[in-house]
Amino acid sequence: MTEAVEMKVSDEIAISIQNMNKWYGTFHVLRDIDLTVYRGERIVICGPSGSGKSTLIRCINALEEHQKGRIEVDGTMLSSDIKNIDKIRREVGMVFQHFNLFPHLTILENCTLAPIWVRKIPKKTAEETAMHFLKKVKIPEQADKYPGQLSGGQQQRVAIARSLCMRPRIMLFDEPTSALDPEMIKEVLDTMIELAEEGMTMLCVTHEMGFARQVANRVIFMDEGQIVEQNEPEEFFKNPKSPRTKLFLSQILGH
Amino acid sequence: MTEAVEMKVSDEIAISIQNMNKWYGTFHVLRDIDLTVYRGERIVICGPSGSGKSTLIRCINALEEHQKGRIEVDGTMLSSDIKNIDKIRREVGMVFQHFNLFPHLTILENCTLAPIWVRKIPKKTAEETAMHFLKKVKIPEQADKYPGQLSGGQQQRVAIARSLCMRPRIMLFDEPTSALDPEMIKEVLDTMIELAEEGMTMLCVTHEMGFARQVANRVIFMDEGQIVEQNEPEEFFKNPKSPRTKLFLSQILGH
Amino acid sequence: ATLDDVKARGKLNCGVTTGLVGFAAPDANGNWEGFDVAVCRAVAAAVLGDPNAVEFVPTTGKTRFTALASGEIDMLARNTTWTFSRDTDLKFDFVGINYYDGQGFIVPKALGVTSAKDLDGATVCIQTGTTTELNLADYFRANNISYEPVPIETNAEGQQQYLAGACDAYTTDASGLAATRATFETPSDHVILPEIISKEPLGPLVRHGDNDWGDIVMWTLNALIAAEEYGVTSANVEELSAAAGDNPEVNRLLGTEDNLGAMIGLDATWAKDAIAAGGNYGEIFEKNIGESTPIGLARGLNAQWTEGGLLYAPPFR
Amino acid sequence: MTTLSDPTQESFRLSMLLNDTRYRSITFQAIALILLVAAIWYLMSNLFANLEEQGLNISYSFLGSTAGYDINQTLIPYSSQSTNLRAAFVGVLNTLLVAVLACVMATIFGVIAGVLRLSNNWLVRKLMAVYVEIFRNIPVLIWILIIYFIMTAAMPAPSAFRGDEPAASMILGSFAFTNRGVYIPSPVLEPGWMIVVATFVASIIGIVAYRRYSTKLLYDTGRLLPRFWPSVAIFFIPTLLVFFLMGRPISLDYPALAGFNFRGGLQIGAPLIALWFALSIYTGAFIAENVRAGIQAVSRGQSEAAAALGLRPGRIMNLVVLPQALRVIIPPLISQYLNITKNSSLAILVGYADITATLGGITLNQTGRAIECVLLLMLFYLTISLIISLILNVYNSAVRLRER
Amino acid sequence: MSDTHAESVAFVRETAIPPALPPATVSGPVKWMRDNLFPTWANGLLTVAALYIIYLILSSSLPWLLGGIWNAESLAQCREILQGNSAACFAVLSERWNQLLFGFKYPPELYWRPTLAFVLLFIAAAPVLFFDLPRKLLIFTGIYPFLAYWLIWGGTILTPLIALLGVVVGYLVFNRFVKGSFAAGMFGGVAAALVVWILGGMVFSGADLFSLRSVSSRDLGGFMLNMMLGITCVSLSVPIGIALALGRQSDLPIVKYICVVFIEFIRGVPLITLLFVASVMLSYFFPPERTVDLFLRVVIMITMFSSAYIAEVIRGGLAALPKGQYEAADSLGLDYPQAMRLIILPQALKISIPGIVNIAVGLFKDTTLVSVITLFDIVGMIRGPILASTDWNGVYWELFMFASVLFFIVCYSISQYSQWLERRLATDHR
Ligand SMILES: Nc1ncnc2c1ncn2[C@@H]1O[C@H](COP(=O)(O)OP(=O)(O)OP(=O)(O)O)[C@@H](O)[C@H]1O
Ligand SMILES: Nc1ncnc2c1ncn2[C@@H]1O[C@H](COP(=O)(O)OP(=O)(O)OP(=O)(O)O)[C@@H](O)[C@H]1O
Ligand SMILES: NC(=O)CC[C@H](N)C(=O)O
Ligand SMILES: [Mg+2]
Ligand SMILES: [Mg+2]
Repeated sequence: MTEAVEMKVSDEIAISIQNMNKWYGTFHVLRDIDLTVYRGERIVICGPSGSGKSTLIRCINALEEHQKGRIEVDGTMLSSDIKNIDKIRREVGMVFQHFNLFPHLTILENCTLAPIWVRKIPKKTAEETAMHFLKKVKIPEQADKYPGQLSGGQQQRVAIARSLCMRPRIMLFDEPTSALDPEMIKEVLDTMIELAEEGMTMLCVTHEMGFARQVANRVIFMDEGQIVEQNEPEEFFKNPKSPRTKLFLSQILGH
Repeated sequence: MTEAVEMKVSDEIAISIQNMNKWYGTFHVLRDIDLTVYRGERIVICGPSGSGKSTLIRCINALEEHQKGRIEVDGTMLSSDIKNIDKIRREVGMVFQHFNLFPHLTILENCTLAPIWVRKIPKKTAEETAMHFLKKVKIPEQADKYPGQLSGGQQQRVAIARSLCMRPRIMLFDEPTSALDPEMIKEVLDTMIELAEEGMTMLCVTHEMGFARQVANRVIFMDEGQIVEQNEPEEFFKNPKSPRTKLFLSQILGH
Repeated sequence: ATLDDVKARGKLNCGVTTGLVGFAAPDANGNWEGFDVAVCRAVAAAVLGDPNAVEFVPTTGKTRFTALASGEIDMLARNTTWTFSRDTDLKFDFVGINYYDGQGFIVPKALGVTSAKDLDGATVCIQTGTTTELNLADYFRANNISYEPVPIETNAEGQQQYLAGACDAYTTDASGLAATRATFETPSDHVILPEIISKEPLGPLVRHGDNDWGDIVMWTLNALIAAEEYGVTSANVEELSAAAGDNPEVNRLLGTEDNLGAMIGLDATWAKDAIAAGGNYGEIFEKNIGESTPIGLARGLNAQWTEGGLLYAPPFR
Repeated sequence: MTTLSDPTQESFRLSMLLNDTRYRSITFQAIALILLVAAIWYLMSNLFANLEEQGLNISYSFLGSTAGYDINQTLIPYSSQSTNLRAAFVGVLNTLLVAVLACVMATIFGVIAGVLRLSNNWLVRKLMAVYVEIFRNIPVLIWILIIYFIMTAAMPAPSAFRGDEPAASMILGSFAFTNRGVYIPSPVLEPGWMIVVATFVASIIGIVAYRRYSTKLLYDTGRLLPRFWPSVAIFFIPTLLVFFLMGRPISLDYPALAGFNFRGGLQIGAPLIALWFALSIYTGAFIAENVRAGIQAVSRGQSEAAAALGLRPGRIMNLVVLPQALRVIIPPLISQYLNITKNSSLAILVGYADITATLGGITLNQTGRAIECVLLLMLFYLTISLIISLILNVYNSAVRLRER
Repeated sequence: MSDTHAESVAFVRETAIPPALPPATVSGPVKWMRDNLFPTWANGLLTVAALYIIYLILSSSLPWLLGGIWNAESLAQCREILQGNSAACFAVLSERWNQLLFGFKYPPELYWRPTLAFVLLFIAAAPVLFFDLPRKLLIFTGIYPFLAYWLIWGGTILTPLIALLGVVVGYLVFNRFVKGSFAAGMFGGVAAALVVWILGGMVFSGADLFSLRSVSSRDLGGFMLNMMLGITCVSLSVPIGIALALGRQSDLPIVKYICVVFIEFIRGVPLITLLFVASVMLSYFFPPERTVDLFLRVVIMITMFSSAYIAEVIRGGLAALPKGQYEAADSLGLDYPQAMRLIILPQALKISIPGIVNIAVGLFKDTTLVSVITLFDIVGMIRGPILASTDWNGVYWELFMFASVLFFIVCYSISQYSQWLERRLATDHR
């Protein structure tokens, strides 16, 4: 493993979540979440399946509605006001586990769709930006193919590029590598590391502990809808405090 | 990792492949394959995706037809004669990447189906054998469940037991662990190691290099349909000869 | 041969209309009744000795000929017009005429129409696959007036369409019109126009080629007609057939003299059975469509030749 | 060498017919072929024996002889003196007419109902579910009959429009709904009409061009012009302007009661309407399900991804969901069109002169040529269905998602 | 590690936060109304429009329905009772009830027989439809067709008994030999069954045991006819459909093309033309001396029709199975018939059941088409004898509504079943 990425964390608050609660029907998914993310932070969220990790980050860009508490992203408060939601979504890019590329559009079109229609950027410019980011994720030559023609790893890199094309200030990743074959995981992780090195604020749900060690400056452990423990990666892995964290880490690092 | 398994290789030839070639349409998948496997050998086949590993071992039990060259398994020549194909398939067990258990049958029925219908063994006896092997893979208590109710690792162990119930003299494994979650890989590898210790002749396509080191007495590297290099594991990993092998090993051990 | 088939089966398959009151219609209990039905029963009685040994197969104008040609039915008694092409091209044999008819029109009285020639531009309901459909086209063309046909499958539907006002006039055989009108709630609101635009000799028919069978049906029909001529009725047929009487023709008819039955492969009592089934032609007529019934058809052309009509049974000898 | 050229060239043994993969398949196929031929031979020999016995033959000369019957609704000139072939042709056109009309209407019903079934309005959703379930679960034959009976029994006869105090009156003085059909004004063309029509066509092209232009503008400069209102304006204004400037060169011929029926205007016969409406509303229920399934088939991840990129719901629908849903919707839609065409053969129930009613009905009956007519009939439907599945295949291969 | 934010680091929660009930704004009827009826302005309008439509439908139909007359002898009498009010005349249903259900020629004193057969149908169908029921019940399902035949058509019990015996013997023989080779089992089974049938026919011909009064198939009618056609044809067409689907999947070109041509031909023509063939042409293809019962001919055509559609559904099921299942079966050394019988078909059929059920529903609805070739099914009864009779001429609504309700009940429950099954299979299979 290479050196841990150098950290550039500022004092500016990127995301602040206060006392946030969410229910699905009567099922209490997220309980009293308090979380402040500073600009430039790279946070890894882990925890057992069903603990609410996805739900948490989906609340941040309003893919899910929360019912109690406040979420502020980049100074904009998340409310049911469509203007605010739009504003936040432009600032926040999201990468999904299953890529969710648009299969009927070419890679390039995937990347330019939102800039053109949302940011109203001329097509030419949008394509240039897109090519720039495609180069960054190392697949400029695939620009005219369709998503179905790429491997999983390539698709995930396109998904990252697509988000980047909207020039977000914050990136959310929901298990970006868990649908990938082992060989492809590396490609994607490399891309993410590069992004981290450039100082992008990142929240990443992942079980790639190597990535967490190398990139994150904070690891958050969730269970049953709560944040159970958070700490610097070194500490987190060496001295997990809560017994639940211990159990989880022993399982995941076990073999 | 534990000690490398003690080797019991005899002089008897189990599989002999001579100058075998295969095409898909006009695409030349396997080129001039020559391979002799002695009884008791444990061979690991690795190589990049698409290099023809699966195709090779599928040719051995006639799941794919080869177009040139000869394959002899246990002294029986593979020809288009159904009798011979049947004979070979009885001698050769196969474990697939995606387990391919029969979801409509219980674990026990999965294991007894072929012995009853192919080997014409009375149901009682077949069930006893099946329980024996289920015990061996450490899941006798699941016998009456359906495959859908088991975890991936357990399913793969059932798949191994199912093959063993036919009392094959040779086992083929096609990436038996690559569809499994990390936690489950170990269970399956343990079972395979045990099998190896008992002196079963095994051909295994896998990228688990730990397993290769510990169990294999020969590692074969394939690329573009050819056997590029073969050697003892120690040598293979330490001093790969061909540059392609080197590249591959660096990638696969890299991250 | 058909006769053997029928005997072996023990039932006569007889094609009738799907429902035209007075000619062939099931009553509330599902028993078929009517003028055409009576012919079927008479044949069944003659052949099998049992007037109830009939399987009635309802046919529409469209399905009747295929049913007969394909052997599904042994004979068709479905107010079917005897025409050249049906007899020759379709390869059927008409064995006689049981009703001399012609095509007419019925219109609501309120329409104020008194002649078919006034029907210019009218919408006319018509059963498809019938001679009346062709006659209608000819008639309007010959008189150079326009109309719009509404083709329907069965008489029942024609009646519904007509009553609902979907067509101004309904045309079919005059007998059929009378029968249909009889079922109306207020028959007097509808008039049958005076024009009869065609000849429609209706009679039973069988497949071409089996002449023995054709003869049986033909002579059963003739027996019914002759019976009326000679005064043999369902009331006196038992008595007359008990012993030979003084009219040799009647004797031959009823099998008390000679054995005509044997000549067509039936019992000597075949004609007696046929007559006993539903009476002679006159009785059948009166019971089903005659003036005492709601349909109220006069004998007209269908009177015996002795009474100025056209019914004329060849001699039994 | 094995499979293809074996060095030990074993000689052919009889057992290889069953045991060798190479010969085995030939054996089975030979058996299948023999069985097939035997069956066909059996049926054919029966057929010819039967025909011979009844003195019948197979001949298509009846097609050239005079049909002798009239047809109430024809798209091409036809009279009772025309040939049976022409009658069949009238039937073909009528089949196609009702099929096309019903396809259009069914699509409209289906799309509306299908989209509304996904509405977030509970009441509307349930109402559409009721529509779909009721129409899907009752035979189309019953629907045709019911709707025909509604037409004939519930609508006024033309005579109801007559008299000083008519029981029924025309809507807007120009539309008459009677139990024999619907009468609507038909356009009467006077000199100059071409210009109006041309203007209309031009403005439709104009709308398309405008929309293209606005997209291009967006792509080029990032400026998004309004689309809806300009389109509406282009649709109406130029045509109306030209129409009045030219001194109204297109006038309408209004239906009026004359004699037994309405004369003038355009008549859409009750049989056509009943069949058209019944087929559309019945098939519409199926299409609604296809549409719903198609939209739901686009995984939620797609709209989530689009939303995460900041796209608004309307755009998500247009740019992401619909293009994908259409691929799922259109193939079953096309086979529903095939179903409509096939179900239109029930036209005889309402006296609509489609191909089944003319060739397969009246002609068959008047000429007695059952075998010939039914064969031709099948041939016609087979052709239609082959054409439709050809279209389907072309479509499928055109929109197939490119994969590795 | 540089400047991480101290306050956010090393957070450890000591106790679990208890789950709380959601705030009231998240649930409750008001929230429901707002979410589901009036989420937006336009949507509210839609709600109002929907309410208005519902009002229109109910206000026009309810009085008519509720005021319906159930006792009268004819339409005229109905009208008399109604005195100009408009309301339904359901009396036609009570008066012609039996005709609507059994046709007009089935002997009334024998109505109990088809009724009993109908009731038993549920017991017979249950184990097929619900996998959880004890498999032993399938025995009754096997017996049912023979029993139902006997009940509906009557005649001596020996006919169905011998037929049943033949099937049982055939099955036993098949079972005995199938392990050796499928072909042996198949031929042995068929041969054994034939022997039993022929012997039975010879021994018992003319014997007359437990004879029920026999009813000819011309006399069947009404809704009973629809049910019989539907059930018979669907159950017959499943095995044919399987054979066709396997044939179409086969890599023997001739077999494959025979199946393809057959399937595509049948699917390309409307059912009604096939019924024309049944009523007009089919008897030309049979030996001259033998005319086949119209009912049987219709059954043949409808079965062919539905088997082509079912074949396509099953083909879908076969295609949905992962290739691995075929390969696993192969690699265990199972031969083609074994792999199909033991591995592939059980799974493929299970997947196909919802599709087959949908075909069955469609087919059941299509049985009404037989009225066009003058069989008196329920629609045929309504269009023919009932509407033509003087008494009831003009009662359309009530009759067609009755038929619609019958079909709706049957079809809707079947399709609900199929949806239930689909849901169950979806969870069952993972
Ligand atoms: N739409 C929904 N309706 C009801 N419950 C839901 C919904 N989505 C998720 N849940 C439940 O909420 C809980 C948290 O789900 P979430 O997807 O956030 O878990 P996760 O931590 O991301 O798990 P994983 O690692 O499996 O992705 C789970 O118990 C899940 O079953
Ligand atoms: N049925 C087929 N038809 C045509 N080409 C095929 C077929 N199956 C496999 N191939 C091609 O043959 C080549 C070898 O395939 P094979 O599955 O043996 O590779 P592999 O080494 O097992 O790869 P992996 O590690 O991805 O399983 C690949 O390029 C593949 O695309
Ligand atoms: N109305 C009818 O059904 C019969 C019409 C006419 N007599 C014919 O034979 O064609
Ligand atoms: Mg998750
Ligand atoms: Mg492989």
